[in-house]
Amino acid sequence: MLTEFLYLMKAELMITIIIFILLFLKLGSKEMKAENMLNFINVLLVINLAAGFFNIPTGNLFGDMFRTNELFTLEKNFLNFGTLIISLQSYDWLKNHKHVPEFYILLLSTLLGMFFMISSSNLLMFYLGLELSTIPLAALCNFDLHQRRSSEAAFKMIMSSAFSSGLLLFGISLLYGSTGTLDFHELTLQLNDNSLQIFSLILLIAGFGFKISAVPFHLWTADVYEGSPVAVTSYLSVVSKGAILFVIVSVFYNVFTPVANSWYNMIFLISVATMIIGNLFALRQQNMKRFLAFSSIAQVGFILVGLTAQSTEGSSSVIYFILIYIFSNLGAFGVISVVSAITGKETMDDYRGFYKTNPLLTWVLAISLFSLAGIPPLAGFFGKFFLLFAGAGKGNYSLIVIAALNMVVSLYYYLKVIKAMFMDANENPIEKIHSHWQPKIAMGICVGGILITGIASGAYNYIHSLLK
Amino acid sequence: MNLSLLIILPLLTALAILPLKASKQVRVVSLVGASMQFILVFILLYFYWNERSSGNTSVMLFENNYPWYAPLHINYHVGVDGISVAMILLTAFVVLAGVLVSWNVEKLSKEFFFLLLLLSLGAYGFFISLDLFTLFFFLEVAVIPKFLLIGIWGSGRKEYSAMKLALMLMTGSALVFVGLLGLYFNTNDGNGQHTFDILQIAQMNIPVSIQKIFFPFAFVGFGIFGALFPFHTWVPDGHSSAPTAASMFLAGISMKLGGYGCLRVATFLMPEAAHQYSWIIIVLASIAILYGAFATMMQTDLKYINAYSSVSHCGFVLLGIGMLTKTAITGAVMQMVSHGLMTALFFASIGMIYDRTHTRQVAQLGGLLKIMPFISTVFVIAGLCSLGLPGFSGFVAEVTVFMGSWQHADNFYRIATIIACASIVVTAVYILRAVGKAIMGPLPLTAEGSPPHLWRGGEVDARWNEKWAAALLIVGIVMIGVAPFWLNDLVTPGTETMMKNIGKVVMLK
Amino acid sequence: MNYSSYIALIPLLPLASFILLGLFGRKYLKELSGIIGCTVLLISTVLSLYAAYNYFFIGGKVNGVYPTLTAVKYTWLQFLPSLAIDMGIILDPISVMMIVVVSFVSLMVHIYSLGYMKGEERFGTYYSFLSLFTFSMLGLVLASNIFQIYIFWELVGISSYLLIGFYYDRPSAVAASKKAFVVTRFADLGFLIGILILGFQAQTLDFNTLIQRLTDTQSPQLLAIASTSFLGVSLLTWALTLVFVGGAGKSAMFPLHIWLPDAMEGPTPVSALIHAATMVVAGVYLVARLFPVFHINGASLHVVTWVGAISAFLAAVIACTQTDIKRVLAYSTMSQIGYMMFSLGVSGWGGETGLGYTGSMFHLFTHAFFKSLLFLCAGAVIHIARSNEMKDMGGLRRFMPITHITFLIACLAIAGVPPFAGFFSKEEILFAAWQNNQVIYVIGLVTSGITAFYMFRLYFSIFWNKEKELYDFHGEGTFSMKLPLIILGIGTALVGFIPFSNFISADRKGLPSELHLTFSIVPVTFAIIGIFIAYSLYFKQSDRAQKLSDTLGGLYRSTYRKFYIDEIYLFVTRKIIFNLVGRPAAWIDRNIVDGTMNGIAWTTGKISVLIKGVQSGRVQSYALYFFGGIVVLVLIFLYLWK
Amino acid sequence: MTASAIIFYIISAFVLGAGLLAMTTRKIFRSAIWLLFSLIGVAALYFWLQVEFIAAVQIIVYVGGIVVLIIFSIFLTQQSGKEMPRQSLQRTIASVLAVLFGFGLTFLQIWKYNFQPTGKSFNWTVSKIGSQMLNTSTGGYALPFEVVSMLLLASMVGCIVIAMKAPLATNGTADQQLLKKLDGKPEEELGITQISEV
Amino acid sequence: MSSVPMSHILFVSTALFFIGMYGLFTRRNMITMLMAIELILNSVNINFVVFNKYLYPDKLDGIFFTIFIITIAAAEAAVAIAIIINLYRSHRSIDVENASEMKW
Repeated sequence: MLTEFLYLMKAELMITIIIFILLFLKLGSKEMKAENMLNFINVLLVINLAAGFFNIPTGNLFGDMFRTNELFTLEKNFLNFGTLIISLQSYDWLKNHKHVPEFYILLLSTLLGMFFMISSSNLLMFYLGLELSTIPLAALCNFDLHQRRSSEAAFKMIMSSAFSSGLLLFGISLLYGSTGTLDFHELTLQLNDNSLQIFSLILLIAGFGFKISAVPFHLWTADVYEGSPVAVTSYLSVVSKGAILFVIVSVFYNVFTPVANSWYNMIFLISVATMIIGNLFALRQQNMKRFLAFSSIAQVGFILVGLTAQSTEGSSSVIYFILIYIFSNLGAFGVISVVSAITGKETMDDYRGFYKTNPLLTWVLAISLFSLAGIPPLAGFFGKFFLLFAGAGKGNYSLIVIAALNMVVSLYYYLKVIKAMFMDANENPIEKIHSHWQPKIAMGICVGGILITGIASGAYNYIHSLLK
Repeated sequence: MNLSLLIILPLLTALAILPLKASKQVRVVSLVGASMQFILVFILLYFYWNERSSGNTSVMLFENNYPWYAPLHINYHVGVDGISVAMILLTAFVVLAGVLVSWNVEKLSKEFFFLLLLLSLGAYGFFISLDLFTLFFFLEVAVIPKFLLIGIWGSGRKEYSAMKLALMLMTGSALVFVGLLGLYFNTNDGNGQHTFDILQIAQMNIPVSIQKIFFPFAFVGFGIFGALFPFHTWVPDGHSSAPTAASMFLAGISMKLGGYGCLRVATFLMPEAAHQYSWIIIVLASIAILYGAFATMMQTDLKYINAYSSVSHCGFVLLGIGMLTKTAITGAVMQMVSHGLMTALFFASIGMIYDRTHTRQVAQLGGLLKIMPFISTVFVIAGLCSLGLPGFSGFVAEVTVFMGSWQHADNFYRIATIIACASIVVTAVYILRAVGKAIMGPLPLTAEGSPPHLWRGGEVDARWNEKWAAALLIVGIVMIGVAPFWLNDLVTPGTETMMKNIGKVVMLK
Repeated sequence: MNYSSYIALIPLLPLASFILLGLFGRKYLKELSGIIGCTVLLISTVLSLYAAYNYFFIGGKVNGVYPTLTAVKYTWLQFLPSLAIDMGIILDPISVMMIVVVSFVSLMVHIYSLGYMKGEERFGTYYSFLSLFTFSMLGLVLASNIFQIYIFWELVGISSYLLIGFYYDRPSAVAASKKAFVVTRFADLGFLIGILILGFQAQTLDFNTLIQRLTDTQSPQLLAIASTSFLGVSLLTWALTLVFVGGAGKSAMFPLHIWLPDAMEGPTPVSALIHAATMVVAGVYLVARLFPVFHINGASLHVVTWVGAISAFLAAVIACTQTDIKRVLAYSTMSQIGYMMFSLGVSGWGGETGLGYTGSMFHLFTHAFFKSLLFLCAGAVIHIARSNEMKDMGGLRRFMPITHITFLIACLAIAGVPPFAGFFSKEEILFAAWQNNQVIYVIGLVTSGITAFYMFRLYFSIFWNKEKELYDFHGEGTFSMKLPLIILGIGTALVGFIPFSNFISADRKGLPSELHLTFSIVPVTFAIIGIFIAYSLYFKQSDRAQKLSDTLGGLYRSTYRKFYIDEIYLFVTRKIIFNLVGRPAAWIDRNIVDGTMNGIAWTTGKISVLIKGVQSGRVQSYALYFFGGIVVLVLIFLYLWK
Repeated sequence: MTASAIIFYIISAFVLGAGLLAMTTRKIFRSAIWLLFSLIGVAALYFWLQVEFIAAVQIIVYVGGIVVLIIFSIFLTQQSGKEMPRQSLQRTIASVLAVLFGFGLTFLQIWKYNFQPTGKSFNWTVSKIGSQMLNTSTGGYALPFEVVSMLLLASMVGCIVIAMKAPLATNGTADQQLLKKLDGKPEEELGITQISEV
Repeated sequence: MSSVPMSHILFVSTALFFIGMYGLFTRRNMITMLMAIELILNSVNINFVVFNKYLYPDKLDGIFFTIFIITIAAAEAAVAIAIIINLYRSHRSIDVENASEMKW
């Protein structure tokens, strides 16, 4: 029992152990220098990430409260990877921060919550994982402690999430009332297309939609992204979103199969709205974080197109896209994070003439944005292609046409940033940035990932084989 | 002959210039790379002839087929037929000339050449692709370098133009994308499996109702690249704002991606729909030809003149494709090659003129023949090719299109052909106006009564690199113009393959 | 007999010279280029003469007709199994005659230019252009394929363009060159469409086959083309008329003649070669080449006749009022070509009825001599007078005796005074017209009188009248300029005696040459009257001419303004094409087509601004929207969708 | 109508009435008190439903914990006496409509589903809850228990970091400088020290 | 007990839910918004308990869910209050309208 427990919950236990190590470090008498602390934490995170790739377990624990398999492990590895990258990128910001261990405790708690959420086979565990991954995150949003915007963001985050989890809970309660079970397997057996279940399904989708910021449940996103520290923003937009998407894929594809028709139509509508609204708002944004917030909303719209496929291609393309999205979005956030930490500049105007002073960073940002826009040969192209490809497999080409045209709109705003950086003149450009080597490594990994993941088909084929 | 070399070589060159510091090294390496491409393409041509003359009649030669995304039936499948070889040849010419012309780019030269090489990679990849996915992949690869080239190194309203170009081309590729997906999901290899493979799809019978839905997507999508009326408006702005080499690439190669795509994907794979919609294509192409020509007549900027004339000339490509006869399609391919070379030459000479006079306004120029005879001669030659003078490639291509179009006995087709023919007069008008004003005539004098200062002193006429670039393109133009039979022989087997598919529906003599 | 070995050299030698001089003439071969050009052309001329000798006298008739030989034939561009552009050389009486004319006149001009263009900055370029022209013209006359003729047709046009615009820094030269090219291009459009119709109907582009198929009354192709009609006119008429439009453009027939007078902006030797002797007769040659087909289609032949006659008359009238000597010559050229045209038009097939064909070709032949002579003389005159205007000249006979004599010979020839060359050819033409169509005959007759008048008006004004002071007289010209004058003068005097009809006739059988002396009385009388009037008006300085023009008033003015045809063209192009087609097209493109594209982008942006209020920053509104979203979903999926 | 039903309706009316008042009164302290009553009412409902354990938890956690926390925070933010600002009419109307409509829609679904009690007896004991809570096998809730404990830990850490009076960096951010300019008071005077003023 | 139909109990919970929602939409004070959320969670709790007791009495799923919701509500409230206090420090107000600096 114990060995099985240690083996199956390896990933979660690793995180928990790190959390406790940090807790003891904090409580320990001697204050550690922030730099040393960060180096230490990053080493831990690297170990954590590396451990995920060995001895991939499959099995259930706690009477089916927890299950794991190769796919879940892969997904957790993605999240671990994202967290590590974010951690590396926030080096310049965190080294001046007073509460480094707390930051990581909260961050890793949310990660733990996501792991449980991914591994959940039960609505209760799912809900707890969701809350565990949300509430500390709201606190994290406030981690620029002296910034009004940071507090505002945190407030908006906690209120919106509480509201959405209230609705989600109401939905779950109705689902429980109509099926009598919280367990996913039994739920599948009990589900039929009656209107109360559809109603609770809508509430559930709203809850999910809140987390992945799908329109119209997205309104908190931009404000929270803008106000939060960059590290948290990138975590929100990549890791948190990715985790819930993993859950959505497994829940929708495995649990809600009896109501597949209904959720297909809902996701279809939401996806269209998300793409369009996200793009329309992104067009006008000046703040880079806010801009990326809307762009990530639009990206979710595309992901939902893949989700509508209801096929192996659909689920694998979603998971594959999240991997690419981690690379691309973190590449972009990496640059913004470094620039923000060192100069405090965050608006698009500040980025004018960026190429003159920081060519390398500009290329990192440009490549990331191009990847987000879906330009070959970058990974984003493959990601988007497969999403829409999967969506087209369902035969609903109107969705594909809308998505394809939305890609054009999205290209416009990505190119706006590119234009600002490469073409516009600026009398007062961002000075030459000298960042620590850790953010550089992180950005390098992201760019490498963007360049390789698409061309080399291994990642997708592996995911596809896991889902078959 | 491994076709992938065509992709690998530009890639390696591009990577090789990345670590370089001095712009001189960058140039030299790029030039070496471009020359190697050039030689490689001729080796390819040689091998191609060899294979064909030794009786190899398979549709595509030098095929390579590796699974790429196996679960999605996406393969890296390359191969060439005569049409592709012709387009590849064109690319090699334009790339080498483009690199030569850009020899004096000082601003961010490393990035400049990197992007140029990336563009050439995209073009080669596109032309050798036999898999719709790779085709699409390379089609889009070529978009962003254009944006950057125009936006960073361009002139005039460069940001606006760059953005417009990028967005319109992406709209085109978005439509293409939908078309490709629609095509894919309606293929069936007998085991219920779909495929992206062009050659396989060509063997299948896609239901006509499906074709009718997705043909417009594919055709209009590629048509936007190929300046299909009314989606051509990126052409004037894009071309006129782009730096010289980028203009050459845009008009010389990039617009050909569209034409080639219309042919290889839309028409070849969906012949029934092509047949049904051909009248629309013909109407649009005829409008583009004549209307483009008339619009050109009113332009005052040399680059706009050439850009609009490209709209008109590319109309011939689409007209040829729309006519769906073997000769017309051969003509369309020839027109692509010819227009590519000619317009590249045109832009090169305009670029050289602009370099020295800092204006492209026809009204401000004059008498250039006196101070820069070489450049002026190049300009005139490009102009003459553009107006379809025999001995240059333009004539051969246009005449082939006309012949192919006239093959239809119906009055509708004939009138379209006559409209297209009529453009040769208008073309003559605008070309000769430009030549007459800018190249000939008296030198405009400044207020002091002397020729403008900028025009004198230093090297006014072409430098060695420009001379080589121009000579290269002229050789290409004349090679086709004087001895078109080799191009005809090269392209015809390709068009015959096309016709096997198209001929299923269109029974022509 | 194998011709190909050297026939091909006739056009190819000038081509080689063009390439050589074109590439290196500007820098390296500048001084030598004249010599190179002349030498090359001398060889070509000798070869042409040899070919003619071979063709007419060694080869001779086969079965009583001169054969059509295809000396060389390469497939150049294969369109369809039956349709291909071939590059070939066709030898028949007219092509052999033409190569002689072209190479000979060209040689003369080459030699003349050695002196005339001496010291010119672009001397090498000039010779390369001349070579290009000679090559194209030879290629045109030797073409064995209708598309081949079109190709060389265009090349001739471009060399004409380049040579007219040779003095590129003169705006008038630039404008003239452009006009010449565009007008002929417009005509070529007709030619091209005509080719398409003919080629596709006959299922061939080869001249021999095409003529054979379209003349054989049994052939299905002829039946098809004659029975198919478009807008009520048979396809054959359409095709031939369109082809003739091409010919009319090149040959400056009314109403496409407007480019020719302006083309005189080019160097005078060029005018002599291109715009007098060779290129402008290409249209005549084209009709002659397709004459068997024209012959069976009366309607198109009528068009040819009337266009020719009107042009001949109109040009002659205009020529009377012009003061620029080159323009006078230009109009006279147009008038003479009009003769050739209507002569073809009135021609029948064989025997006596075919006299028009022979006459036309004969006139083409003699015209080449005297008209190039006239131009070269005019060149010499202009060289000395440093002006083109008649009023700046007078009494030049003293200074330039050779020019004077040769000019007089040429004038007599063109006026049709026996025994000079023009007399013989013109008699044949008029005789043919008399036989076929008296109205045309009258027009021709009157025109010939007017011709005599204006030519002698020119002659007297230049060489007699009041003597003008010449500031810098350096002698009549170099030997290289005089030599061609003398050779051509002798030629003009003598070529009329060639028994032309023996060699060239529509049916290839040849005609016995005879003179209709009694018939000739009337035309010669007309010519003498014309000369006399000119004598009385212009021999001495007087105000009689001025008075006469004043009396004629509006008629004179409108003639002087060339009947306002240029203005009409200008109106059509500037006002209608530019303002009503070009400008709207450009406007529509920028504002409507492009405006739509920009409009889409603008609308998107606008919507983006309009909906920004949703993102109000208030978390309660967010919650409200959130809940609203749920409600909408519920409504849709529980009530509407089902 | 049995007595139990009458009790139920009384409790329900109390819960809803207090809840409504809590959500509408414009005095914040009263609002908190009404909330307290409403929560107590809910606890009463649990008693009525004979799940005394939950009722107890409800009272302990909500009444004893959360409401106290809320009241403390009201004091902390010195809002107790003030009338709260009125919401804009537009928003109020929109909210009322949304809520009424939402309620109608939701309850309609529940009504239509027509839940029918099975009539089986509901047997639970505290020990059963306890043993299940810490059971690791099927039906056990040990894992959720652990997860929640992690959540509580994380929340605690978060609260401490956020609510702890953070020492200011020497050069204040733009926000703080702006704040100082606005009300002329140094930042230190604000915050927890002012509880006594309430 | 069975004299009260289930729908009546569910009516109470639903009504409580929407009362909470009304509060959330309209209260301009952050703390009262928090209270609204507590009401919402309570209504859900009632649902769970009712369903568990009347429909699925064999297991204790609903009861447990309720317990965990109560716990989480406490954690959530704590964090929210911490944030509100922090916000109050910088804004000197707990009016939601003032916390709308970031928009559009």
